[in-house]
Amino acid sequence: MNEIIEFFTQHKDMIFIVVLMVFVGVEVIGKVPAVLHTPLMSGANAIHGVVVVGAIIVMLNSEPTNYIAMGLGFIAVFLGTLNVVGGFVVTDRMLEMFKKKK
Amino acid sequence: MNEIIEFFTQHKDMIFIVVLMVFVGVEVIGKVPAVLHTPLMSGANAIHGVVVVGAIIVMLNSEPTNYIAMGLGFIAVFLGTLNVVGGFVVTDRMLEMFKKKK
Amino acid sequence: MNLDIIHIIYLFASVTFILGLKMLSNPKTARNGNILAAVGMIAAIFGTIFFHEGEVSNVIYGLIFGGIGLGTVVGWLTAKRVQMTKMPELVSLFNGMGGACAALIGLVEFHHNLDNPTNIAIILAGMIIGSVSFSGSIIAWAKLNGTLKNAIRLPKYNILNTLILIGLFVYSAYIVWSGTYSEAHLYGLFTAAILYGILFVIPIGGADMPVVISLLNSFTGLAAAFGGFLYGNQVMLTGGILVGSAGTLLTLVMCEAMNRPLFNVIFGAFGDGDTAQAAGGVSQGTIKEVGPSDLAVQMNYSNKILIVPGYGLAVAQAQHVIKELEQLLEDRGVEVAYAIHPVAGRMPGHMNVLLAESNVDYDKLKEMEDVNPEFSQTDLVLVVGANDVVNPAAKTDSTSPIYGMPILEVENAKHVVVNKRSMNAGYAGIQNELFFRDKTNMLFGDAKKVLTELVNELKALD
Amino acid sequence: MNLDIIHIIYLFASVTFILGLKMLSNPKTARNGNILAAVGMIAAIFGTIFFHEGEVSNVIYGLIFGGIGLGTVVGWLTAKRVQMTKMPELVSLFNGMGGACAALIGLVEFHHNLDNPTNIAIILAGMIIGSVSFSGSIIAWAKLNGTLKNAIRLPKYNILNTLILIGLFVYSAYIVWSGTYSEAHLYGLFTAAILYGILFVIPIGGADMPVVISLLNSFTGLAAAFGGFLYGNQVMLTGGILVGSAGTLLTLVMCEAMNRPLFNVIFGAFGDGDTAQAAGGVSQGTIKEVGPSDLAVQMNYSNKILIVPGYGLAVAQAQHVIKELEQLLEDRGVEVAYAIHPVAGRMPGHMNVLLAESNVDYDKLKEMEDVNPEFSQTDLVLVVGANDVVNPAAKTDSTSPIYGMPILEVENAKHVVVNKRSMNAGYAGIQNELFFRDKTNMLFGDAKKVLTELVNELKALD
Ligand SMILES: NC(=O)c1ccc[n+]([C@@H]2O[C@H](COP(=O)([O-])OP(=O)(O)OC[C@H]3O[C@@H](n4cnc5c(N)ncnc54)[C@H](OP(=O)(O)O)[C@@H]3O)[C@@H](O)[C@H]2O)c1
Ligand SMILES: NC(=O)c1ccc[n+]([C@@H]2O[C@H](COP(=O)([O-])OP(=O)(O)OC[C@H]3O[C@@H](n4cnc5c(N)ncnc54)[C@H](OP(=O)(O)O)[C@@H]3O)[C@@H](O)[C@H]2O)c1
Repeated sequence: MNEIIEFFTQHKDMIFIVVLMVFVGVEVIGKVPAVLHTPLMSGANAIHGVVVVGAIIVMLNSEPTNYIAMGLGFIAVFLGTLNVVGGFVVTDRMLEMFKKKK
Repeated sequence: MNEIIEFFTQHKDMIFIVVLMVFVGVEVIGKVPAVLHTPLMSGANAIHGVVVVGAIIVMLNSEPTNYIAMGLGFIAVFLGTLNVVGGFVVTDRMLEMFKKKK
Repeated sequence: MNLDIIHIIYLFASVTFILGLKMLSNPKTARNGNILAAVGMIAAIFGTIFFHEGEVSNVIYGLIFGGIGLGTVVGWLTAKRVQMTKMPELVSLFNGMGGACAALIGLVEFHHNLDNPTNIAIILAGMIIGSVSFSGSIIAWAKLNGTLKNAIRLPKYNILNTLILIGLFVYSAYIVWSGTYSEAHLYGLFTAAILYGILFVIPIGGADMPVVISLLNSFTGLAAAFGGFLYGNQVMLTGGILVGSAGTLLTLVMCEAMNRPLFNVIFGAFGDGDTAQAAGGVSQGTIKEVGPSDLAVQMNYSNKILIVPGYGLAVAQAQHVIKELEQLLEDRGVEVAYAIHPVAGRMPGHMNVLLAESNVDYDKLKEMEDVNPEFSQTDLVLVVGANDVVNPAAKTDSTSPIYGMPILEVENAKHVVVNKRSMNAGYAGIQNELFFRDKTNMLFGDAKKVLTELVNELKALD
Repeated sequence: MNLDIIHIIYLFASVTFILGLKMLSNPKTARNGNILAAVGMIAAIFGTIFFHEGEVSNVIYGLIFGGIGLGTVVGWLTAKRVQMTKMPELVSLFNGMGGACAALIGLVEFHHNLDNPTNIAIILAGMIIGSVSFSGSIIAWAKLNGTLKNAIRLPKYNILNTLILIGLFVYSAYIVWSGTYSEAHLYGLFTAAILYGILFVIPIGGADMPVVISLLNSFTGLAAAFGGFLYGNQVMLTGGILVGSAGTLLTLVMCEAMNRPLFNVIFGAFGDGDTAQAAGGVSQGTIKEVGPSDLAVQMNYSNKILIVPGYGLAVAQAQHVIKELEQLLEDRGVEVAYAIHPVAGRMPGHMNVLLAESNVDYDKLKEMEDVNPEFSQTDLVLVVGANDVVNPAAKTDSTSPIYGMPILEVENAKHVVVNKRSMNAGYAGIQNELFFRDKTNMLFGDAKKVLTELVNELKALD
């Protein structure tokens, strides 16, 4: 129990950010028309590609001799970028379709 | 310039919380019916009464010989509590009125 | 006991504030939302006291609980005793107390942070905003209360105010950067801030006060947030910012509902007593009067009557008489309902609150959008102390200051009777062409007095 | 240069994510919202690289830029080249890549945090969630893609899955508390997580995949957030949580639109190929067929035709033919519009995306609520590859699994023609009474083939 409280205290700012972000996430969606569910999902998919930042940090911190770490890091950067770029581009294409309303 | 960035870095978690909270505040209101504007304002008024926590902290930290600080702190606690209690009670009374819909 | 538990309590309180405010913006959950936020507040306050680290003398505990006890009793009693229609001023007063609390915190903490310029900056910011909110709220209270009748305007007050504001900035920036943290400067700044709060609110017309109060409300929130930043106190920070941002949005929403930009409210375009008086005298044609006895007969033979309440109803405190009138008419088989304009009165929901006080059935209060199509099937519309909200100029005259505001389209009814005391203008300070129309009859006099007569005449009809 | 500037960049990026997502939920701003979030992402990525503290060898820079470059080219090309109707699978694939990225980060960071149990817990959590999301997404992709045709169900798969899930928990808790941070355990856990992802998704019916993808999407968000927690990296934390919470809500919203609780989706109630097949054969009466030539004549003499597209239209890739049909009919003075059910097809907005591809006028796509009252004035409804969304059982049969789902009320039209390949059931695996009604005619055959014939017949009419 005390360990949990201690963990909480040490990371209290982070935890606040998490809780607030949950509210923001829920509120931001609100009432979205069914037509936009897929693009929205796809856009959110692109955003969690931010995990690539973690992969970059792994690489930046890795010893230039630790080949396994570097190899895995490289793959992680590649996959993360795939997520980001593919995600945004696909979303844009979907939305482009909807644009043709005139 | 560098000082600002340094300040930002030192308080980055706090600043994140502030920014997220701004979003939450704006989103939470959303579309509120005109009838509820006044109770909502009044409820928000009660919530900022949380400033009384600051007044309590002032008191808790003040030297038992620093009479000016203690005097001002006491007044601050009193006024803050007034804000909190009065705010919530008035809001409740307003909303009670609306309740009589059946 | 692990004192760190306070952070979990603070998180809990912050969440109740957010959820509470969210619930407050929905009629069904509003009351529970208020209670939820109150629970969080209680937890935050007592958590702060009980999970404090370090020795605290009994005197101080005594003072804290004394302050809380006194504040609770006074706050509770005032809030419970105030009349429904006086609530906006009370909100303003409580808001001012919060501002004062923030200012006092700043005054005390200043001395403890002389070695830390960042903290001094934060403290001064919170102190200034709190002070402005305090004095501004008191003025707003006095205005709504009637203690302070007219808008007092120093010559070139806008320029003057802007100069003071800039002065406040420069002065505090100077104090922070120069490192001259003297008592004299602190109280100088404090006084200047108080003064600015007064001068900021005093030229604004009394009818704009709800908007001003809402603005000052978000100021106090901001002041609380600065306190939170200073102490690294999460619950003050989140609570303060929440009110600051939600309050600002609410202010804008209220302005929008009145079709009046915030800029005009602050820097004055109409809404001050003078213009209203001036425009009030101009007549645009002939008017027809009607007396209570004739009106009673006419009402008796109507099938459907809509009542349009306005600010005058609140001024005259005629909410109980009007309920009696409604009852009498219904007993005679007349269909009666109220047409509520969103900005009728002087605060949002003013009419709802007022009529709820006299137990008017909620279902009888019809909102503008729903009721507008009904006027054409209405025999008689009784406008009681309303003016701007039924002014056709909003639709027809593009030069009118209220042009574009949606109005209650009473002119579609068969007959319109308007009760007010004179031909004076309302909030917007403009004449109302409706009063000169063929189908309009004026019923002059104080709403409470005249309606009481009307009720008596109706009773005498049997 | 002050390296701390990265925190400002991260704040900026977080704000773009929030605003971007907000804008994405409004048709008018959606596209700009996506671009805004992309700008923030670019800032965050390059900010991380350029404002990194400490020496970094050129090899590593090379690898980073190599990875980014390769990822950009591959991602861009795939996204640009994929067919409109294959987009859901692509989203799933990209989601899996994000999950894999999170898992790999965990695998590497594990070794750097052997002295810190809290970090190990965070790392394992992120790694497990990322792995589940990765393998689950790949299975979802294979299912939507058709590579993996049927729902494969091990005996008692629900119990099995729950056991594995509990096992994962217990195993990782054991690792963290016991402090046995060995390579073997790490990869054991990794393998178990991958396995769980597969077993979690594989029993779920292909048609439920959009919901599953949305769920896995929020999983990946969560995994990213754990990474953010580990590094104290704000942008990963906020971005991840944002997607985690918004994604969860979106999943629920999607379930609601299909009138299908999330629990049923995961633990299976209908929607797997087997039941569909089984129920498909049962006939409930006699059906009437119509051929393309007769239908062409009938259409030619109609005043108003509504087209109800469904999943079959997407399967048959008949969107271009149907546009041609619409054009031909309009040239002949027939009023044609499309009635779009919110969950027609296999992903929300499926029909809109599909029809937009063939340049169907946006104004011709009518939403369910708007179009339902129109059916009674419609001469002919052409249902193309839709089934559940026009099944009257949703309104009449309270035992039906789709009971309560709002449907397109095609039975109010004068004539109904349904095109599908057989009498097989649709997604819900239930028979459709509509097909046996008096006013219904069946037009059997693959949508693209049959509609092409129909178009040719229409052209031949002149
Ligand atoms: N609701 C809000 O949130 C809010 C906030 C700020 C401003 N406003 C503004 O306030 C206005 C509200 O419109 P409204 O039609 O309700 O009020 P109004 O236009 O201000 O008119 C009120 C009328 O009531 C009459 N009156 C005053 N005392 C009376 C009494 N004792 N008995 C009978 N009549 C009396 C006055 O005429 P006599 O002097 O001739 O009697 C006056 O013309 C709008 O312009 C709105 O924009 C609203
Ligand atoms: N939109 C979403 O977000 C979403 C997501 C998941 C699930 N769902 C569910 O999916 C269903 C959607 O309803 P729906 O009416 O669009 O589809 P449906 O009920 O699944 O029916 C589709 C019909 O199309 C026919 N078909 C298949 N291939 C065809 C082809 N090449 N040419 C002509 N017809 C063909 C099939 O019959 P034959 O085999 O006889 O040809 C089938 O009965 C709902 O139950 C919904 O809850 C929707």
